[in-house]
Amino acid sequence: MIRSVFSDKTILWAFVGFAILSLIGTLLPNWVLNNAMFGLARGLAVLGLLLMWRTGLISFGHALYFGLGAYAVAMLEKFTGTTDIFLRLLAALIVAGGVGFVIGLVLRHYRGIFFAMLSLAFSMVLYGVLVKTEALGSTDGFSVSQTTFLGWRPSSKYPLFLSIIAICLLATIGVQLYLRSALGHLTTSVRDNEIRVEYLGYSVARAVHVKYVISCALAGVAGALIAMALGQVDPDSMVNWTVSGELVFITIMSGPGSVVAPFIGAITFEFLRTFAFEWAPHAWQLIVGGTLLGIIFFLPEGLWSLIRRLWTKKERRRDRYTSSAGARSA
Amino acid sequence: MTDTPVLRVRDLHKSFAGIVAANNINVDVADGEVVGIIGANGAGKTVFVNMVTGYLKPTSGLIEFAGREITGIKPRNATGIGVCRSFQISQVFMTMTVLENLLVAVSLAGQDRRSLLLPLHSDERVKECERIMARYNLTEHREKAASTLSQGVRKLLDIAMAVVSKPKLLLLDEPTSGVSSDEKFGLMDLVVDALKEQGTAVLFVEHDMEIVRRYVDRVLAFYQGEIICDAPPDVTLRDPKVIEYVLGESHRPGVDRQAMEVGHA
Amino acid sequence: MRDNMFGNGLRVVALGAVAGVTALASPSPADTSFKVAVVSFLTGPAAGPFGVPGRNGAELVIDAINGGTMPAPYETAGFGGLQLEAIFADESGGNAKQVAEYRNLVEKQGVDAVLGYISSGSCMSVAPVAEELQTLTVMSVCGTPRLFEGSDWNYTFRTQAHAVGDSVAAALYIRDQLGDVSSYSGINQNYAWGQDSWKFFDIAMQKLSPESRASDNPQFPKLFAGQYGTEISTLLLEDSELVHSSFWDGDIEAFVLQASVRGFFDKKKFISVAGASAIDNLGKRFPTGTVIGTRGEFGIIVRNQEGELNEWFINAYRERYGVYPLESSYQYAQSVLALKAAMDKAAAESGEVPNTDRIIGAMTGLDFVSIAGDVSFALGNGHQAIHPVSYGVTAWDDGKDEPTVVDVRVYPANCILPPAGQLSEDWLEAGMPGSDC
Amino acid sequence: MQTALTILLDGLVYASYLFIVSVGLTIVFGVMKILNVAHGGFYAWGAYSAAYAIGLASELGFPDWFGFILIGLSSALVGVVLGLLIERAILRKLYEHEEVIIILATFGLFLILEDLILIVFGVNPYFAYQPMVFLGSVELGGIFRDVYSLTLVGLAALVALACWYALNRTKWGKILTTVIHDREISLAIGINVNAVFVWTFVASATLGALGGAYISPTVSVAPGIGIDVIVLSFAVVVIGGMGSIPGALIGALMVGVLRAVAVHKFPEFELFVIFAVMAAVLMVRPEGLFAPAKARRI
Repeated sequence: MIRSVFSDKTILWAFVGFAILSLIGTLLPNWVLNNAMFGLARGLAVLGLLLMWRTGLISFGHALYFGLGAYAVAMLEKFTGTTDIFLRLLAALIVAGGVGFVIGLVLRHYRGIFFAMLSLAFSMVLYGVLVKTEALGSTDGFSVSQTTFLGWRPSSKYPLFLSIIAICLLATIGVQLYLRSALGHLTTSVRDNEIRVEYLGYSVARAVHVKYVISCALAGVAGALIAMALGQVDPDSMVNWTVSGELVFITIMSGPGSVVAPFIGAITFEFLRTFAFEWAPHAWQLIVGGTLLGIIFFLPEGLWSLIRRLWTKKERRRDRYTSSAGARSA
Repeated sequence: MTDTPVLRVRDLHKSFAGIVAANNINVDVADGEVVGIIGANGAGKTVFVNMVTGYLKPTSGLIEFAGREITGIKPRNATGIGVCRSFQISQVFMTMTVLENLLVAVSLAGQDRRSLLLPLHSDERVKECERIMARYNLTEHREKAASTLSQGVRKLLDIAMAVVSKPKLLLLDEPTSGVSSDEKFGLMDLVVDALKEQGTAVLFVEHDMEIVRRYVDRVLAFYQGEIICDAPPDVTLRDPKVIEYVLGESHRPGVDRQAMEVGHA
Repeated sequence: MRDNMFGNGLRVVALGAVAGVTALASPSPADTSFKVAVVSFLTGPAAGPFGVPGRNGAELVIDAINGGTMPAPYETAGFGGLQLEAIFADESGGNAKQVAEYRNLVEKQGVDAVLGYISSGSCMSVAPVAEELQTLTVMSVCGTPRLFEGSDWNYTFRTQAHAVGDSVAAALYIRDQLGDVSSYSGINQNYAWGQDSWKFFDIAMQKLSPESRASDNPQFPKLFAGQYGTEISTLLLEDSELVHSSFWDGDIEAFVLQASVRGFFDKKKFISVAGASAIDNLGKRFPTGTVIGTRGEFGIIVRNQEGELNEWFINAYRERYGVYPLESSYQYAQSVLALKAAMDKAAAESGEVPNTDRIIGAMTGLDFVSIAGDVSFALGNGHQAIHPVSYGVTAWDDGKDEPTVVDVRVYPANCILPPAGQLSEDWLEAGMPGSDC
Repeated sequence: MQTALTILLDGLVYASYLFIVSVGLTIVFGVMKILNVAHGGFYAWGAYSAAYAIGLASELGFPDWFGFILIGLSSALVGVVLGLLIERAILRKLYEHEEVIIILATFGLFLILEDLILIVFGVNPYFAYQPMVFLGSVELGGIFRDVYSLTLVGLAALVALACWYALNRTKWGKILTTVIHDREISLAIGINVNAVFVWTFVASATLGALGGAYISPTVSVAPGIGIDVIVLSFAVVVIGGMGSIPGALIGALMVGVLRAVAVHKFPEFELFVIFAVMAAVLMVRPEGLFAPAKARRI
């Protein structure tokens, strides 16, 4: 079983990549570590959006689940004082997954622009409630205390960093296995031809629903991790529509090519934003927006296609050298 | 073989906003029988196919499959019990390869839902797909994306996907439309042989009378939503009414065809 | 295949290491300078009335102290012998972004201390991170008392007295100057500062003017909402005689403009706790006869007040920036002065270059002289400053052709703020025991 | 009774504002099938340029009423320049892309427009109260109202009438209706669809800018004013039916009045109610209250 899992190149790659990241994490200065944590966590939400995108659906409301995950952490602490990472993640997973399930019952019948708009509406309902309710912190949100691990309170960020890496790795493997499975292939199938899927005997609504709930749960966990890494939740940077837009932006920037693309894209985005903000505080949105247009125009398959292009070029070059040794079919 | 017909249709009626698209339709189809459906554009052929496979709900009437009522059944449930169909415009997964198309079809046809979580490309499934590809002459197209296939090959793929679950009743909507004339007979030979082997009863909508004459046991002629003749081909094709309304040049305006056909929905 | 994979893997490591080293190699602070990030709103609706004047106030005083050109008692050059190197950062974008920015300032830019913050939201969210990163943080403007009530911060100080003082002084001024008002309502922003301001004002009014009746429908629009047509209608429909507001940024200006056209200020008495910046920005458009506060002895209220430091500040500020210093200019300057006083004291006590721990030791419980009054860190275990709060009424000075404030009353700190160790709300509910007015 | 009247009037004023802003959005969606996030950018640019021009005119000693002319001029200028530039240089090259990609591209454009404002106009808020002060106030239903806000209702009515007239009584309107109905057929019968797209987009951008320009005298024009407007106008457009002008009118009225009721009676539901209605409409009638019904997919 394990062997068969690691026979998948993407999984092996992800494993190697995350392992290296966790090792060099000890060497990195804190601000790089922070940005990496934000990037990885956001990448988790983008991974969920990737699943939807492959199904042909773009949600402009995933900030709803991102925010629910983050606020689940904050509210859990506020009402029970719990700061344990497992309980925090569990809370986020249950809340985001649960709400995703219920809303999914409606959304699974929608496609295209209607899907995007209805998900936007649901997320803005939560935003509207949060900013106007004093008990929920209104526009201030809440501070989130440092995360504990079964009672242990580490003095550095590194254990949290490791946990985030572990979660991202698990999610990557899980989603990759899912995409390889017959059910997972229903993403492309549903996007290509819903009628055929129905006539093959499978409920399209159900296929969409399952993927939606998975992506909601991922976004919820992502929100929880950001809340823990940052130490703060607030509606404008967690639930507002701009956050949903940002997530979709990173999805497009990453490209649909691979389950590791979201992490590469999200980390790139995090550093792009940090540097743009530092170098040009009045023009960082311009830089981000310009990047978005550039990607749409010149790199429609996202950053991943760039990586793959470099990779295949090299492979081709090597093939040329080694082809004399034996017949290697295409 | 039992006495219960595989398909029994009684007094089927369908109207769209007052326009009658199907009226007083009564049909029995026996196991393994091959039945052709002919009629001018808008005569109600596709509406009939859509009703039997659950895409449209009849206004009134009864549809039975192997003795079990299936009126208004959902398409995916129809597939589940053994009523499958192909489409006038091929409904395949355009961005996927022929093999992937078939793999998805094979995996969804399996009874064990848990196996859906296993990798799509399992050896067992790939082997089955290879068998199907060999049967339908698709092997050479195995790794091509469906969008790059010719109409005829795509049609074959469409039909092959419809029969992977080994249905007892198969409805083919214009299997040769859009297929070049030199591909036509080869395609039909393949399909009809394969289906006869499985013992599947076939209903197919067809415009090409040569095809009809050559492959069917019986012909249903549709005109303005009604069956005006139900007999073996040499009887039907000589029926004066059929000659006037179906085979003649008169393509009378019927119900808005686009609104009812799956391919355009 | 395998070789290649690891080859690439190594390259990733190498790239990562390069990135790490470059980051670590950012210039380390020299021994003679002390790097401070000054955070205020540089963009958004709060930049003009608060952020930029605050930044300028800090910049002016920092430069003067570095150069030794301040009047007494801050005539010595430098901060405990160190030159203060300031970098200016933007406070806009919400609390979560502020926390991320704070981490960046400390961990990436390597600042030794952080100074500033206008919004209560920023202060509340930054304080725990300051603790985590063990970085001295001096807060300048934010007002919510929650900051030090319920939490003990070691690294965070606040040179601005909290909102209870503003609210009690407001209620006192109303009683003293306007007589009894029959009823009052409010329009406040829906976040910590606005909610607290209204709550404390309400309790203080009940205690000080018990016959006065509070509206059951005070308005809480979202921060930076910008359009208040409906809220103004609601307030106009009510029969309350007085309207309280703690609006402070561009919101107060928008509100005043929209309300004055509708005759709001002819029908209602209006008390603005923190809106004085709008007086200068709106000029004659700002209604005269409005009760106004500056949350201390700051800005327009002390514009004509004598005193070497104050006169120097006003003149130097006008010379450099071309306009009068606003309240936030005073508030930021006050934070810089607290840092100066504490660093000088730390240097004098230890005879060494001050470090974070020594500065914290020196600042805790410190009494120091601000631009236009005295300040002492008396609350929050010596981390929360108290100082007097003034209120007055807006008027037009025809002689100078500029706005002014008349009928100013100064309420001393121990009159309007709870004694150390007592929670604000309990103290207010108990009828403000020990208040010495 | 007085309260009811006040709520109605507040709602009407707010609805007028929303309508002017959203009508451009819905037109572009109807004709070009683009949900244009950058519309918020046109709004912000309209507000800034009008506020800047009014402030400048006031300093130069122009009379206060001149502000109205400046509002019209600056929104036309913003609409034509930005609209032409964006349609020609960016959107035209994206028509073949998926609709979500186009939405995202307009999101990128919005971010760019936001920062261009900071670069061009700086960070300080602008005040352009002269036109509002010029018109003074009037007593209606027991309380004073500024006449300027009431003229919003008139302007909205004017915009609605103009749209109705242009669509139903002019040759351009007939062409537009054909394009809305079927792009392929329009091409086949020789309509220059590209030109239709350009002018539709410019008109929509002008309307967006007009919304911002006209509201600028009543608010402090500060960075970020375009952000909330976008989702609000999305809500309006979705409630009424994407692409429908009468829909935008009904949507704006619903959102305006509901918000006024909320602010007066249940302030904490102010935002909630708007988006709850948006979600409810999408659930019950996804095409909006005023668009012809279409079948859902499966």
